[in-house]
Amino acid sequence: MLTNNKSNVFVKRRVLVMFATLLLFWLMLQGSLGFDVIFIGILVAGLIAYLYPSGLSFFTEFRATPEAFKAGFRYYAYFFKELVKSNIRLASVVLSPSLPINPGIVKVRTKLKSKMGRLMLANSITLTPGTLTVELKDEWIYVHWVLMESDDIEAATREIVSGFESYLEVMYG
Amino acid sequence: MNNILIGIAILLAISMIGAAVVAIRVKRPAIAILAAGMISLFASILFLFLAAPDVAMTEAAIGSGLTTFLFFFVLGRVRGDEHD
Amino acid sequence: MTRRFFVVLLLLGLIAIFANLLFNYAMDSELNQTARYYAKHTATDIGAANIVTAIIVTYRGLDTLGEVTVLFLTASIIGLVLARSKNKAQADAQPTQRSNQHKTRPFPSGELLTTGSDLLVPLILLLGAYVFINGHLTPGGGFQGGAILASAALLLLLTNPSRHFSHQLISKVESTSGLIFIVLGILGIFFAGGFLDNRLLPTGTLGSIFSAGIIPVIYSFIGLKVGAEFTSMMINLAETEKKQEKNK
Amino acid sequence: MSAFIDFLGGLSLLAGSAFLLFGGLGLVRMPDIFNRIQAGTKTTTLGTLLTLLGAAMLHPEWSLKLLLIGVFLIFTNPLSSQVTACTAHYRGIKKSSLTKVDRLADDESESMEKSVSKNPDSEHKDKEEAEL
Amino acid sequence: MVDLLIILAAILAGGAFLFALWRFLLGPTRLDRVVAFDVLTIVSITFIVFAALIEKRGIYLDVALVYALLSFLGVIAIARYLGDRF
Amino acid sequence: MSWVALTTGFILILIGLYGALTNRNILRIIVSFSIANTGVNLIIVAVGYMASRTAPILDKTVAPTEALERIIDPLPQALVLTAIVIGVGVTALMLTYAFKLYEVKGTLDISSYKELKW
Repeated sequence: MLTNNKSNVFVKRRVLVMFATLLLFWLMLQGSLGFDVIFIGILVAGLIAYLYPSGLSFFTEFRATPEAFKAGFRYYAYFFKELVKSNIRLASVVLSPSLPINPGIVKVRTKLKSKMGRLMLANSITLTPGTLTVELKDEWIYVHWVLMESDDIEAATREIVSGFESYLEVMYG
Repeated sequence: MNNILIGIAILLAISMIGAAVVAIRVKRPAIAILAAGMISLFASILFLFLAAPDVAMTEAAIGSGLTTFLFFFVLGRVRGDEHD
Repeated sequence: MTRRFFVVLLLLGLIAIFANLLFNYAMDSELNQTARYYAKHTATDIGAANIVTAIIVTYRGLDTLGEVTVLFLTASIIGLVLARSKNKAQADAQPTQRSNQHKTRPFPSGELLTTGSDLLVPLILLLGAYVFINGHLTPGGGFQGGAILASAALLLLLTNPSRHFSHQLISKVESTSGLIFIVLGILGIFFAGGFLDNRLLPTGTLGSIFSAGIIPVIYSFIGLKVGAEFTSMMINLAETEKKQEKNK
Repeated sequence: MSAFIDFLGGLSLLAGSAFLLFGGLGLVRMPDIFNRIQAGTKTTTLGTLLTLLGAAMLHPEWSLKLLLIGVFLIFTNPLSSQVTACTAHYRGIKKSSLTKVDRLADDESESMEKSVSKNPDSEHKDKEEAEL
Repeated sequence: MVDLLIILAAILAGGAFLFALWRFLLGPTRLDRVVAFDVLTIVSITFIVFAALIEKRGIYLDVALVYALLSFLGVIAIARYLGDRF
Repeated sequence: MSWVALTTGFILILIGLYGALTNRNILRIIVSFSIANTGVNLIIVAVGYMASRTAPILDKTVAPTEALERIIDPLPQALVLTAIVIGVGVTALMLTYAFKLYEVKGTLDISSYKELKW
């Protein structure tokens, strides 16, 4: 009985978060804050959140603590820094005539359990230094690495995953 | 400034014609379908350059997923008949 | 060989016609009479910022009604044609259990695609709703929005091809919105200028979301109807079974 | 001041297009499919994001819509690359000779030996090479 | 000045388009062509942004929104077909 | 601009017709038809285009009073919009029949469909 009640609360919270995110997106799409816009936005967002309860949003499993928000900001700063760095490295590889690549598919471990956190981790890996998520299975991520430095699991985990994981663990768990 | 749009339009036109030739000459049907989808996506940008954003949006919404998916579904059902 | 020769001959004739058309083509420098009427009167009479929408929903609303009917017929015919093959496939399914024996390699789990589609489907639905509710202000409208709504169903189908959709819900949405479309059109005869007249509601100020009379309402229902029709087409195709390979 | 911001926006557009060009170059030069996906997905994402940033600097009133385009892009682009890479690995497309390790294939063949007695790997690779 | 920068940027984007097109027309395997298709659609979003900048119409960006959110469906459809899922 | 679109449309129609008439696989014929369909739509929109004018949508940049001088002909766009949506319906119907034919005969090669040949 207790667990049932708890899961019900969980579902309710999830739907509510979904609704809020969709409303935010709706206001961004419209670009105005008139009464009519908000009225129709509430209608549409409520309908979608009600009809598709298994949907995820960016804040579904977000822990709404101050640390999480701080980690979120630091995560995005780190992410964009790494994105630019990876692009410059890849551009230098592409432009150099000898094409100095050393590709390989390595296996790394992740501690994240929440769906959103895993998705964000995989996306971050795909978009940053010379790495591409090939497959995500249980706690293992298989990563294609253009400039492979080592194929040892622990070393590769330290090199690829830990930077993002430390922030995402605080944010999503 | 307008010449830039015309230049891009010519580029798109060349790629559409190239994709059409690929679509009727290539051996694998999957690539033919992909090329047809590409033609419809680039046609949508050409519609936008012709000052018809409504048509561009229709073509983008339909050509991006729906048509390609219908073709691939039927192709997957008749997979044994791939060679021609 | 003769066939290819005739094809080339036909195409040469077409090339001659097309070249003639192309070299005699002169771009208009002024709008023709119909277009001038639309440009002058849309903002004051209809109150819609998007003139294409005004033409589709009001000036040529009957065309749209016909088009929606054609789409409905297409979706029904597809359902009808495929209904028999679905039953037959189910009947055939139990005796010959076709396992994937030649496919021993495990297929990727696709956890990322599942999570990603859970994230993206609400956003796609929201974008579709935005497109058809703002059909009278921005590019877009019921047909585009309907196609985007169907794309959300398409993403779900891609994630899990054997997913079960509720046929009842889809056909209910489809028929209800079609009915409301026609009822709104008929109400226009009694309370406004004629069939599908948009001045059933006040036209409002140009550029706000509650403007252009009944156009946003009609376009929303057209969007739902078109989305339901495309979705039912895809689902009918997806629920067919793969043919048994007997000759192998 | 606004002229300076406009100039910065133009520079951002130029930088974005340059990254797109590097991505295209990488797509042509890289030796096998995984490396091509790498070149294709990263540089195009950053390139398009920079282009959107430049457009937002030139026309600040569009910035909300441009931000939304960027968010959608960040979430859809890696997804399609990941599905493509996964499919490429599943079909056993030949990797370039520079590739030293492939843990995924190792793990798969290991689990295969446990569950299935037949050896399916060679058959699949032959099929793909015949298809080229 | 800004106009010149936009023109240069459009030329560079056109170069990227041509490279991807080359890979699409000649790519050895089918999946190479799929990757080239992916890159081509993303470069097209840049083209839409350029069109909006040059014509100075913000409403053109709605098309870019549809592109950004839906253009990956075609790639996933063919990837799933090649992965024997249909 | 409209020259480019018109030429492309004509070439796409020609290529599509050639493909539809010379290919033997029904799926290929449907692909060729959809290419020709795109070409026709392109031509109709290109005919309505006028140089140095903009899209028929009124907002801050195009006030309703100056619409007469600034917008292009909206009618071809409305026609093409419906034509595209109907085109998808037609393609889906053709694909359904192709699937049905394959179920009956087990092949999609048109040379094996000779019941109506005389």
